[in-house]
Amino acid sequence: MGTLEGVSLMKGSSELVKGKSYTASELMAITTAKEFKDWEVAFVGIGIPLVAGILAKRFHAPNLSIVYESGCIGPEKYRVDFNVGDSSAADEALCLTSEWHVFGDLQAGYYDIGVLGGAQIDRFGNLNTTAIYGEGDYKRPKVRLPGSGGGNDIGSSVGRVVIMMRLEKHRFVPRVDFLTTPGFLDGTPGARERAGLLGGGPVAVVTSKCVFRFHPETREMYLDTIYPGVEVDEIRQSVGWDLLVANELKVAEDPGEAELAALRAADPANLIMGGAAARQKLSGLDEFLELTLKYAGK
Amino acid sequence: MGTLEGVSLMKGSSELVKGKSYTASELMAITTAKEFKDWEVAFVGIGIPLVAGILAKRFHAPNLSIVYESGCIGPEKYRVDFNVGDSSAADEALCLTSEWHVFGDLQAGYYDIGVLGGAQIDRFGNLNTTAIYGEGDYKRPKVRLPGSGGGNDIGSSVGRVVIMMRLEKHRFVPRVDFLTTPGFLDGTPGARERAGLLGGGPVAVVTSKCVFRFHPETREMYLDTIYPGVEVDEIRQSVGWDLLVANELKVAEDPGEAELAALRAADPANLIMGGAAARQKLSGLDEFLELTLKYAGK
Amino acid sequence: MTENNHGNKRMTLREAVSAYIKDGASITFGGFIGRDCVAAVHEIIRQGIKDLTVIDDSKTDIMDLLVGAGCVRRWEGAYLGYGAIGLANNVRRAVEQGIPATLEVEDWSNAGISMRFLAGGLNLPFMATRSMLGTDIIKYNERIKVVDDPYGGSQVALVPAARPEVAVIHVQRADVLGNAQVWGFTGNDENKARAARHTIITCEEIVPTEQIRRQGNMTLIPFYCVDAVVQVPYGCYPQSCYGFYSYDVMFCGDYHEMSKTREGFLKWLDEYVHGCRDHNEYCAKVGWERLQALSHLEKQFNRI
Amino acid sequence: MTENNHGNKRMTLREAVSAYIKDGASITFGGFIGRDCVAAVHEIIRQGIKDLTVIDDSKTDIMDLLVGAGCVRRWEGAYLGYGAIGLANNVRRAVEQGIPATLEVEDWSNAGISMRFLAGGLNLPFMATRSMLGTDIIKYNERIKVVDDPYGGSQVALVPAARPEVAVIHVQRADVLGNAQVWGFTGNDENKARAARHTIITCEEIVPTEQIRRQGNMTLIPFYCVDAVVQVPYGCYPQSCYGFYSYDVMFCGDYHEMSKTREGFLKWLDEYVHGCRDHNEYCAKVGWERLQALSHLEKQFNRI
Repeated sequence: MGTLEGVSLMKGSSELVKGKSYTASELMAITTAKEFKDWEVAFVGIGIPLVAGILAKRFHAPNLSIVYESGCIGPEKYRVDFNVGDSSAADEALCLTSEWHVFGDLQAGYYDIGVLGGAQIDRFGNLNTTAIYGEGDYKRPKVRLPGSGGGNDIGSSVGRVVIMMRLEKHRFVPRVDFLTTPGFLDGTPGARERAGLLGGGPVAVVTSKCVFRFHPETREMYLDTIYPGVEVDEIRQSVGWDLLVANELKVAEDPGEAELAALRAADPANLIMGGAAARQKLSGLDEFLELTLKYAGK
Repeated sequence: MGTLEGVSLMKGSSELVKGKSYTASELMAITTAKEFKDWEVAFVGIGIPLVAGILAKRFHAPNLSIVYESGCIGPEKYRVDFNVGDSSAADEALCLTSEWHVFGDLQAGYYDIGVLGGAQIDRFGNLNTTAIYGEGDYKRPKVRLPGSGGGNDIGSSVGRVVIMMRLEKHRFVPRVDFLTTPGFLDGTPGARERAGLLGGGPVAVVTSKCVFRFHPETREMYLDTIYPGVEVDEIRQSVGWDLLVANELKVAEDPGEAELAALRAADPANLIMGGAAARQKLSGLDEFLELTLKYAGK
Repeated sequence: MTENNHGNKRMTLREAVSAYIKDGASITFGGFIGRDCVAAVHEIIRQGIKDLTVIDDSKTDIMDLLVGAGCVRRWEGAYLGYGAIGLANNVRRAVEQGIPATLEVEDWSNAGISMRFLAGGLNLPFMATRSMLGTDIIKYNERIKVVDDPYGGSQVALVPAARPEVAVIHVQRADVLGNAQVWGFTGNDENKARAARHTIITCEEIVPTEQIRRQGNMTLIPFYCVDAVVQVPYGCYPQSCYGFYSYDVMFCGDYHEMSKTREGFLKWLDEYVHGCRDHNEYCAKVGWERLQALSHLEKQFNRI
Repeated sequence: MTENNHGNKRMTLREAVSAYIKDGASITFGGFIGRDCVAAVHEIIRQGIKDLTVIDDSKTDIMDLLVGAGCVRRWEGAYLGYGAIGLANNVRRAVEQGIPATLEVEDWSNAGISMRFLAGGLNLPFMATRSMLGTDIIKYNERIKVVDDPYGGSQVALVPAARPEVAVIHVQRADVLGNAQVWGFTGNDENKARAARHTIITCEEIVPTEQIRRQGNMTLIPFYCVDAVVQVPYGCYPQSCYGFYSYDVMFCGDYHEMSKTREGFLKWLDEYVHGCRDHNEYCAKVGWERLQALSHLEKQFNRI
C-alpha cells in the first residue's frame, strides 16, 4: 500500500500478535519509547520511531525534545508527520533552523539519542540502507535502497542509537553488503574512535520479537529481552550467526491499555501504525483532516 | 576628541580647505561617493566611507546596497551609525543575518566594492592597520594599531577596493611595516592570484589632496587627479617613493552645493564629518536625539 | 554570481526554467520534501529538459517525477526513498532496470552533502565532516578524502564544494528584487542559493520590498544571490508549505499507487503534468476546494 | 556540551558569572559592539576575575573595560580600536606600556576568526578561508596553515576551531530553558554559543516558552547550548540593542575622554562599575530617563 510505504521507517501492520490485543509494530513502538529519558534531545525519523517519541513524551519523558533533520527542534506534536520536512514537523517548535545546523549540533554532541532502521544489520550493529547486492555488487545491486539520508550521521555522532528492525534472517546477517551506518565496525576495541567517530554507537535493537543489546567489551549483539510468547530458538533461527543470549534473559511485559490507547490516539488515521489496510479504510482527505483536527483539539 | 576618534575611519576635521567652502573630509567623501555605481553592493565601514555611500544613494546610485560586517544587508539609511553593529545599521534592512554569512558572501564574489583606510600604504596598495614598528617590531611595536578587523577580508575578496587616507609622508611609505590587507602584494604579474586571492584589489586611493589610481600592468599607484588648488610637487613630497603622474592629469571639480548640503544633512550632528569641535557644540544627548529624529522625518 | 542584479527579476515559471535550466545542467532544489519545488519540476518536465545532474540531500518525491520523466542522468545525494524499506517506484525502475534510463548514483550522507553546500556557499574548496568515516560510503565515493587533522585531533573526512549551475527554491515570500523569506525549517536553502551559479526563487506571494524590510531577519536569501522570482501559489502541492498549506497524504498515496507500474506513472504524468499548461491548471485539476481545505488545516497550526 | 539541560536555568548575573567564568578561562562575547554584553562585563570586573583569554571578532568597547580593569591576559581576535586611527585607550596602555599589565595579542581577520567559531560550532578541527593569504597576519600567526586544495584549486588558509570555555551572549528574548531569540544582525552568536563549553544568555526579557514557540524562526540559539539565563534590561547600555534602545554616543564620548588617562579611567570604573552593586544601580546612575529616551528613539526605527 503506497501511503504506508511512503511514510514508515518500517512497514506497519494491523495484524495482531497471536493471542494479544496489540500488533508487533505497537509493541515495538512502546518498547522503543522506554529508551528515551526525560529532558533528552532525540534525533528521530518519521514513522514508528516518531510515534515512540510522542508516546515517551506522553508518559515518562514529558520534556523530551524531538529534532528533525530538516531543521525543526522541539515541536509540540499535535499531528503526525509523514515527512521530516512536513509543515507539521515545525508546529510550535522551540527553534526553526537549518538542516546543516542540526547536523552540526549532532556532530557537536548535543543530541542524546537517535533511532534508526535498516535493511540489513550485522552482529556489531552496522547497518545497510544502501544496497542489497544479491548476485551483483554496489554498482549493479539486486536491490538499490534509499541510501544513508541522515542515518549515517546519526549513527556516527549521536550519544546512543536505538535500532528498530523486523526480525528476519535475511536482515540479521553475518556481514552487511554495504556498510552505510557505523555500529561498532569490526568490533575491535576502539574501532569507532580510530575511525574518528564521536557518538556512542548502538545500545539496543528493538525487533518484532525481542530486544538485543550490545556487550560492553566485545560489542557483540546479544539477546536481552524476549516478548511474551516468543521462544529463544525462534530468535536464534532468525539471526545469521551464533547468537549470544543474556544469562538472565528478560521477558517484556504486555503494554498497558493506557499506552496502547495513547499510541493509537497519536496516529488518529492509523496511517503510520496501521499497515496496508488503514488508508483504504479512510473515505478520503476530508476524513483525514477531521481526524487530525480532532486529535489536536482544534 | 573622544567621540570622533570613536566613530571615524579617519579623523574628520571642521577646518575648511583654504579658499573653499568645504573641508578636506567633505571633498574626500564626495570624491569617494563617485566610485559607487548604481545597483552595486558595497561593503562599507563606519565613518566617512558610510557617509560617502549614503551620498551616492542620494545622487547617482539610488539602488546601491550597503552591507555591514555585523550582518546587516541593504538598510535604509535614516541615521548615521557609530559602529557597524549599531541598531541603526539594521534599520529597515533587506536582510538581517550573520557576520560569517556576510563574509562568506564577500568571499563568494557577491560584493562589488569596498572602502578601506589604513595607517600606512605602499605603492602597490598594500595596507597596514596592525602596527607601526618604529624602533621595535611586531611583538613590541612603537604603535599598536587596531588590527585587521574586516579590512583584510575586504581587500582579499571584494570586487574592487577604494582606499581613503590622509596624504602624509609617514603614511605613504615604500614598504608597510606590517602587511595587513593585500593590495597588489609585490606588484609582480599574478601576485594576488598566486596567493589565492579572489578579489580585484585596489582601484583608487582617495586622499585629502588628490586621487591615486593603479597602473593596469605594473600595478603601481600613480597620481590621477588633483584637487583644486593643489600642486603636484606638494603631492610628490608627501609620498615616500618616486611618484608616477598620469600623462593627462585630471583636476577634480569643486563639489556642488547640493552635494555638500546632502552630505551635511546625512550627518546632522556633524559627529562624523565635523572633527573635534562638533561634539562639544552639542548641548547633550537630547539635542543629538532631536537632530536624529528630525533628519529621519520622524 | 548572479549576472542579473538590476531591479525587477519577476518572470513566469516558463521563462525562468527556459532561461536558466539547460540540458545537461547540474541542479539542486530547496526544501526538504516539505517546501518542495513541485511546480518548477513539472515545468522542467513539460519543457523536456534532459541529462540533469541533481545534487541534493533528500528529495524523494520530486526526484521520482524527474527520473520517471527521463530528465535525470545522475544523482549526487543522500536519500531517495520512503523509509528504509525501498526506493520510490520510478527511481527503483531506473536504477534496477534502466527504465526509462539508467540513473548514475553517487552516495553521500545528509550531513556530508550539507557540508558540500556550505562549502559551495562560502566559496571554499571543501569542508570537513565527522560523518561517513569507517563506512562503505567512503570506500565507493572517491571524492571523499579522509585526512589527518593538521591540528593534532582525530582524522576527518573532506568533501568538495557543491557548485550546481542552478538552484530552484520555493519560499513563502519574496520581492521582485529576489529577497526571499522563509518560515519554518530552512534546510540547506541559504547555502544552495549561494552556491549555485543561478538561483530561481518560486514563492507563494510576491510582496512589496517595504514588507520585506519590516522583517529583515526572515530574509534567508538576499537579492544578490537571485536571478529570477516567480509567483506560484500552491507551488509545493501535494507537499506542504509551512504557514500556507499542509501535506496531502491521500494524493501522495494515490501517486505512489499509480506509479507502481510504468504505465500507471505515464498516465499520471499525462494527466497532471503534460495535461496542464501551467501550475494553475494543475491546481484546478486537483481542485481548489481541496487546496483550500489543506490551507485551512495548516492555518490552525501555523500562521505567517 | 552544556552539563545542565534540565529545566529552569534562570540565575542572577552574579550567580551566572561566578558559576561559569573562572580565573584563566577562555571566553567570547556575543554581539558586535551593538548587543555588547556590557552588564556581564561589569560583573566580571566586580568579581575580580583574572587572566582571561578573550577570543573574539571586533570587541573594542568591552575589551577596553576588561583590559583596563586588569581581567585579560590574552586576546585572539581581529579588531580592537576606533577606526583605523588607533586603539581604545586602555588597550593602548596595556599593549604599549604594560599598564595595568601586558596584553598578549594574536592577530586574525574578522572572516578568519568567524571561521574559527563556525568550525567550533560544528565541532570540526578547522575551516578553510581565502582571507589573510599573502599577508603578515599569516607570517606571525603560526596557527594559520596555508595548504594546497586537495581538489585542485588554488591554495587556501586553514584556521583551527575556537572552543572557548564560556560564551556570554546578550539577546532580546529568551525563555528559562535557554531558547534565545535575536532580532537585527546576529554576528557570530549562533556559532559562539555552540562552540563554547558553557553559554550564559543575558537578555532584555525572559518570556514564557509559549511565546518562543510562536516565532521559532527567531530562536538563534537553542536551549541545549545554554547553561544560564539572566534577565538584564538595558544590559548593553551604552551600546545599542536592536528594537530596545539606541547607542548613546555622548556617554561613550565621555568614557573615551575619561579613559585617556589611567586616573580618569579608574575614576570612571569606580563610579560606574565598582560603585554599583548591580546593573540596576548602574542604570539608576546613568538615569532611567536617559535610557527611556534612547528606547524611544530606537522604537521610532525598529520594533520587535
